Amino acid sequence: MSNVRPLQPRAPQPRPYLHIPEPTARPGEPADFRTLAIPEAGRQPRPAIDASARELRPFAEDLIRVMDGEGHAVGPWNPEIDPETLRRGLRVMMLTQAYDKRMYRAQRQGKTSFYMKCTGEEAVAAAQAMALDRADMLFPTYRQQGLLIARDWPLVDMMNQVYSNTKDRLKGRQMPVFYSSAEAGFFSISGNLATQYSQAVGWAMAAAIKGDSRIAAAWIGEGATAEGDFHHALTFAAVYRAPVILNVVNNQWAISTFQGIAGGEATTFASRAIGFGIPGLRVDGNDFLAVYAVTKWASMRARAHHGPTLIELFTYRAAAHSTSDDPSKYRPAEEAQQWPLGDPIARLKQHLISLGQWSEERHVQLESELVEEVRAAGRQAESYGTLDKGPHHSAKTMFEDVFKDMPWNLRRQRQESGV
Amino acid sequence: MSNVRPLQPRAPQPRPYLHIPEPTARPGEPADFRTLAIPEAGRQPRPAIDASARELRPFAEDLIRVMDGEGHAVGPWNPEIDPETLRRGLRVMMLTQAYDKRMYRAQRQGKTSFYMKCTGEEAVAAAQAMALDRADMLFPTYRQQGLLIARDWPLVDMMNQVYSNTKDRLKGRQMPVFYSSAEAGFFSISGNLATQYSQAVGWAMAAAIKGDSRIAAAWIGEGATAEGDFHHALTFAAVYRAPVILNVVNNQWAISTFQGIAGGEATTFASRAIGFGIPGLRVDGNDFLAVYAVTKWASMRARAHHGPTLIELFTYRAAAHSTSDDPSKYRPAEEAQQWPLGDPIARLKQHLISLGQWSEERHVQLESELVEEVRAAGRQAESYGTLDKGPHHSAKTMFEDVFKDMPWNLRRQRQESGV
Amino acid sequence: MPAMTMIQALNSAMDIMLARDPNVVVIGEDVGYFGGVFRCTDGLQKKHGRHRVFDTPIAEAGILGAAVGMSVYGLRPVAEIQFADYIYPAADQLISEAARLRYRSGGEFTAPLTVRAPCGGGIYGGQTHSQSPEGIFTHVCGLKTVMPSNPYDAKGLLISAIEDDDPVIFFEPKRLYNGPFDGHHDKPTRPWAKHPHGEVPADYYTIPLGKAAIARPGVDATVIAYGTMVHVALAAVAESGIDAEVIDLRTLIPVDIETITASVEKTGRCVIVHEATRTSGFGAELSALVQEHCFYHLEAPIERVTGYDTPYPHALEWEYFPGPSRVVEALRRVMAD
Amino acid sequence: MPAMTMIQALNSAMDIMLARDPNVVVIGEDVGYFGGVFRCTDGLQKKHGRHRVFDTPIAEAGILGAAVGMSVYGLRPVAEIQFADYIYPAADQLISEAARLRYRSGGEFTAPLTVRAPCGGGIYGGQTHSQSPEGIFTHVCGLKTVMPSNPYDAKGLLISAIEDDDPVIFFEPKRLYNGPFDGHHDKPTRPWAKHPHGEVPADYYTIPLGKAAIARPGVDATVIAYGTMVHVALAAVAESGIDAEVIDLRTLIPVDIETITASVEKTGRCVIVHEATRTSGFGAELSALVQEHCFYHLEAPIERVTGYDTPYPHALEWEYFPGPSRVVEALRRVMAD
Ligand SMILES: Cc1ncc(C[n+]2csc(CCOP(=O)(O)OP(=O)(O)O)c2C)c(N)n1
Ligand SMILES: Cc1ncc(C[n+]2csc(CCOP(=O)(O)OP(=O)(O)O)c2C)c(N)n1
Ligand SMILES: [Mg+2]
Ligand SMILES: [Mg+2]
Repeated sequence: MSNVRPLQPRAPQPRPYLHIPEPTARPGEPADFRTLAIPEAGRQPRPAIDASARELRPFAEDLIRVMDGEGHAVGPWNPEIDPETLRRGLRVMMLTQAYDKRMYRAQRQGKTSFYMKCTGEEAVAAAQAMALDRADMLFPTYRQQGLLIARDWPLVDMMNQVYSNTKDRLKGRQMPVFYSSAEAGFFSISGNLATQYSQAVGWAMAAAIKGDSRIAAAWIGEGATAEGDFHHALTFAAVYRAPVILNVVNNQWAISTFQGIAGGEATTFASRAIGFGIPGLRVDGNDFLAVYAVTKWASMRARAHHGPTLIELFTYRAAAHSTSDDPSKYRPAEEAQQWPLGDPIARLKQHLISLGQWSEERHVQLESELVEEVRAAGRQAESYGTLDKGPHHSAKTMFEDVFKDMPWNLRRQRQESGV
Repeated sequence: MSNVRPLQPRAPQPRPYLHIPEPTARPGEPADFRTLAIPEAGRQPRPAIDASARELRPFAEDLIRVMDGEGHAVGPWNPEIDPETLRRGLRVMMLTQAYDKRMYRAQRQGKTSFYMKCTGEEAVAAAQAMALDRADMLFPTYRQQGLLIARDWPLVDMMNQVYSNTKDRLKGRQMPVFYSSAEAGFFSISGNLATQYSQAVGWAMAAAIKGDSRIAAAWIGEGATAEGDFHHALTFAAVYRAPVILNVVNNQWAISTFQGIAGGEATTFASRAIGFGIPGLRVDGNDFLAVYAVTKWASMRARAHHGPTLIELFTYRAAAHSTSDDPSKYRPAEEAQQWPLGDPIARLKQHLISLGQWSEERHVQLESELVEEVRAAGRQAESYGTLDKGPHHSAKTMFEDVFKDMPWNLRRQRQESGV
Repeated sequence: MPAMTMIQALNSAMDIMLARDPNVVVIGEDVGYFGGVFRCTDGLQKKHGRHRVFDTPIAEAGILGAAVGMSVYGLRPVAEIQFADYIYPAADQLISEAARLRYRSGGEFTAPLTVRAPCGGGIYGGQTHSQSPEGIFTHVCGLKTVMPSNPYDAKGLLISAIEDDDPVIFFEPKRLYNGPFDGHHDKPTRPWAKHPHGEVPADYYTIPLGKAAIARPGVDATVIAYGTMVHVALAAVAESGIDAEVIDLRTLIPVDIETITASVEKTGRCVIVHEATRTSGFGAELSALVQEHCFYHLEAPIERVTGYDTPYPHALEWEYFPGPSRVVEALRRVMAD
Repeated sequence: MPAMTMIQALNSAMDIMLARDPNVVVIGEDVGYFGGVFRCTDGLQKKHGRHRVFDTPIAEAGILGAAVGMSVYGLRPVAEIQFADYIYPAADQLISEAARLRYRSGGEFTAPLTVRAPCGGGIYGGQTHSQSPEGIFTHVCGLKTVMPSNPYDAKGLLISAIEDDDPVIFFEPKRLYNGPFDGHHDKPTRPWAKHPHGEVPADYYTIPLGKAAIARPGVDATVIAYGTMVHVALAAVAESGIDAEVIDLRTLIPVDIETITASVEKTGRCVIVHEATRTSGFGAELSALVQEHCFYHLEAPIERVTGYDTPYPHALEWEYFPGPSRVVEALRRVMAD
């Protein structure tokens, strides 16, 4: 042990005045949403798709809501979706939830290393995927598994990825939930936050260069908006008026830090767009109808060459960040249940029931059908292997796809590895 | 020559609809500033320093101006500076210009490798340095040499840096104009654009942690605001309410690209701040009084713990980007002369004359005094060496200051180099 | 002496430095109230206050940009990058700024900051939670690079890093956080409490930067390793029956050339082991240095045992990991020649 | 064949590829109307249109992020980073994204983009306009790294890079833009028109990636170099009177191990030359490879002649630059042993 020095007495220090944002409540304290201003549903006007970004400014601090407390669709943003489509939306959200539950359990059973749920945020992916065209390109984060489900992507394929089994198209290379599917128009999830955001803008620029009518949509968590890529995406989207929808999923938490640490204390995330001359629309993220309507509006705007839109989806991450996380360490246990915007599934269910297009009985029945559907898929996927028990892709595949053609060093390393 | 392939016939392509911003005029065309909306001087209200960012929103698209067409100071932003200080401001700007002229010539004469003028932007550094406290810390770009001049930093020392001579405190390591002076509170200029912006915020955070009353000020060009560091600076400044002034010098050009390529077509750069809940004030950058007043206001706001302010200084880069640049290749030759906001030196001169505190004669006399002052400094600096003729610091110094203590590899390399 | 895990040892180092030096601040994503996703800063905010230990936005470049500015003010920031894989967004602030500031300002401005970053694989983290990017930073003049292999060293080196007047990047092999790991992933994990280097003084002490340790003396061959690979090398040496000397570099830059040279001159045979991908990894520099300094002592080609030149795969993690058997093979090869 | 400078040759490569392949786009700071600060894209926007060649905001990470997205769409972006020194802000998009996309998506998504970046010193650019950061990128699996030494190669290699289905980082030694440069900075500069490799076919042709060239055959020693250092090496060989073989790597990754091995097996002596800083530069990898492949042929320690481990200084540029005399000394040392 070298250089032992005496402890220096601390000089008296002037009082610090750095502001450190703190959430309204911490573990042990009651959840506190008093400062959340939630406007009444139906009160927000619906502007023309070619409205100027300047005209649209008030939307960045408003909250577009369609479903009222009784589940009635009210106001100009009511997308007037037919009941069949609504039921499909409900089904997508419920299937996402059933899928999440099973895969979470599978991780707990040791069948894979990691899992991330989107509990409470199901409306985001479901409504947005449904409002977009099937050919539009999606640049999601790890919390939009619902996009694949809404695009009818086989659950078995998703599970194969989570299990890194022999049928995993990603050959066991990626961590669970980092899905990728060119066919589904679902871009490969990166472990590095925010990178997809400027990539989506680049894709949209390419589409515009080619005179293509397809658009891109990107998602980012409110926490990750602090990354530079968020800024680059907005800058490029604004400069070139790229046909892209830039979604910020504000689920209030980024692992252990509340949205104030991401810069949401003094303003909204939708407001970020204003600084670039991009419209920023804030929407009740747990209101399927509102999310659908706003996304449709933004997609029409983009397709009509009026440029990008940023949508802040105001929601709540009801579950842990991931299977590695324990939210009871940093937020009140009951915060999720007390989230003032409720649960997206319950709200759409109520709406459908209020329309006479759904019932408690059908709901319960669908729930068990979906559990069965997921269970069947799970069995099939597990028959192709799980992370813990295998089988996996052969070790040979580890050396493939680094480059299109394998260079000498990888050929030699593969050989030395004995596979 | 391998793989010669036939040229493929191009398939007919749909019309691209990517928007590519273009300036109003290119070489050979007349300068065109018709789209510039310049409000009348004195019309902008002066808010309280603790006004909320939301209240301050209109300022992001306005243009704070104090001097009217006749050089009279009008309106609530009139800083009411005493004539002595005004004359000092004029002197700083004129000295900056005289210094620029000589060093530009020195480069052309081969005495150094590179030089950058701030012609047309002299008011930015002069007024801002004078509005700040001497102890405040400055994080400039290469175009705020005026800050050093305003802080009475010896011209000889600046020239020593430009000449990389034996008295260059930076030991000939940095390119010309990348000044650095701890004593002057002037942070080392980096070649990498934008990096100083988040550093300034970090410095301000440190000051706040320590309960220090000093604040930081940073500068960035409008072009460089596209870098991620700009975003990080605004995010951190907003989150921690750091006592910092974030200046964007919008001089319309970033080398060959006009401010539309940086994202200034649809909105102003001051607007960027709004998205973070930071006030963004746009000011006539060629109006010494307005720049002084706005900077003073922001410094009082920061010192009173009301957090950061972004100031967009609207000006024009009248000279080439650097001695390596030829603006006649990308913009109308007469654009600079036709810049509607005029020349900052001429405008302050007119103001002083209108106050009866200055005259053409005194102006001409001061001009020649300053030329003489610069010439004397130049002679002295050249006596310590120039880049082309030397002498320089000894080659030994090349191996120093990589680390505080020289590690073995550098000791050995120095030895091998034979110095 | 108390037994500590590497997490506790790192926590203790920061705790002590926060108490000793009012200019030390600890910042990073989730490091404040929560205490870090690996719990390395657990309890520090509560003890030292919210102005000394606090959460940052998710922006690695912002964190290091702010840290450089804080350094310029006179603080000594200790910044956590949540995973070493996420340091790339901050590359410019680290390479162009922190590492160059002393030089470019003629010594007037400095950046005495410490960047902590968990690195390495072995926890099924896949390609973006398993990387060992130290090689890149060893190429950056003006940066010091450290990677401890045990709790005792971790604490002493981290204190030295925080006290160092130059920027230090401090890589923490996350697979070692809770116990030593020799690559035998199928054997039960051991706790640090049962390892001699898990005994860590509660008080202040330092281990100087730039000094390697002999993890195991030997005469037949030299194994140069750092971080997790020290344990793998020790296991391999034991299994091979070859009396090899194992050097634990501890500091990569500045590298302890004397210890390396003395050992290879003695043994004449050298195996270099790291977890990072092979091509242009720090093993390349070590190999070059060894042959430059010990050419006439070398009796066999220097061997490199490293991660393959591919991303770190999720499911095939153990096929990828350069475990003891690959080191044994390399040892056998250098002995055979 | 027309005489071309390296600038003209690069311009011609992009011009041809813009015409041949409607998916090629050229983007970067100042590359559009103005034609680039080094004029490499001069006239391309006018000829191919504003949607094929256009200016970007000053955000290297944004440029490469957008380029990755364009690649995913199906374009082949050629992105200019104005100086290699400014590539660090884009490190994450290059390392974590472009280089990893094929692997992580099981081959479904790829990023066939080309990043052009002027590198190297010799123009009094100081530490932020003179760097040679290629070593860092050679450590990144999934990236190809190229550096030409003359106009003929520059054109053929750039066309290959653009056509390559993997991301390629293409470093252009800016000191060679207008003429060959052998390190004798005090001698008059020569134009490419007087150099045999300044003769460049006007039409399409390619030089395959991964294949080195023998810039000068020889039997007594091998000098491995790339970029500007090829000319320095040739000058040094001429001045030394030693009959050394000079290898111009052209592509660093994948490196042409066969050409290297064949040469060193023949000569038994090897000098590696690069302008980048020494520690963990690409020379370290080359040294490691040579000793791994040719250990029993080596008759003397491999020498590295490189930039010193300091930033590139402005005034002392020529003291820093690894010029012919340093190469001559190294050649003498390898011959003496
Ligand atoms: C560049 C980078 N930095 C840090 C991380 C570690 N990390 C993973 S998720 C996460 C929180 C993200 O929060 P948010 O963006 O709000 O998304 P959410 O998880 O709430 O959906 C962090 C810090 C990362 N993956 N990448
Ligand atoms: C990271 C980085 N990218 C690119 C450059 C090259 N560069 C130097 S100055 C400049 C233009 C900057 O324009 P602006 O920010 O508007 O400042 P101005 O020169 O107008 O004062 C560019 C692109 C650089 N120095 N650093
Ligand atoms: Mg979140
Ligand atoms: Mg500018």
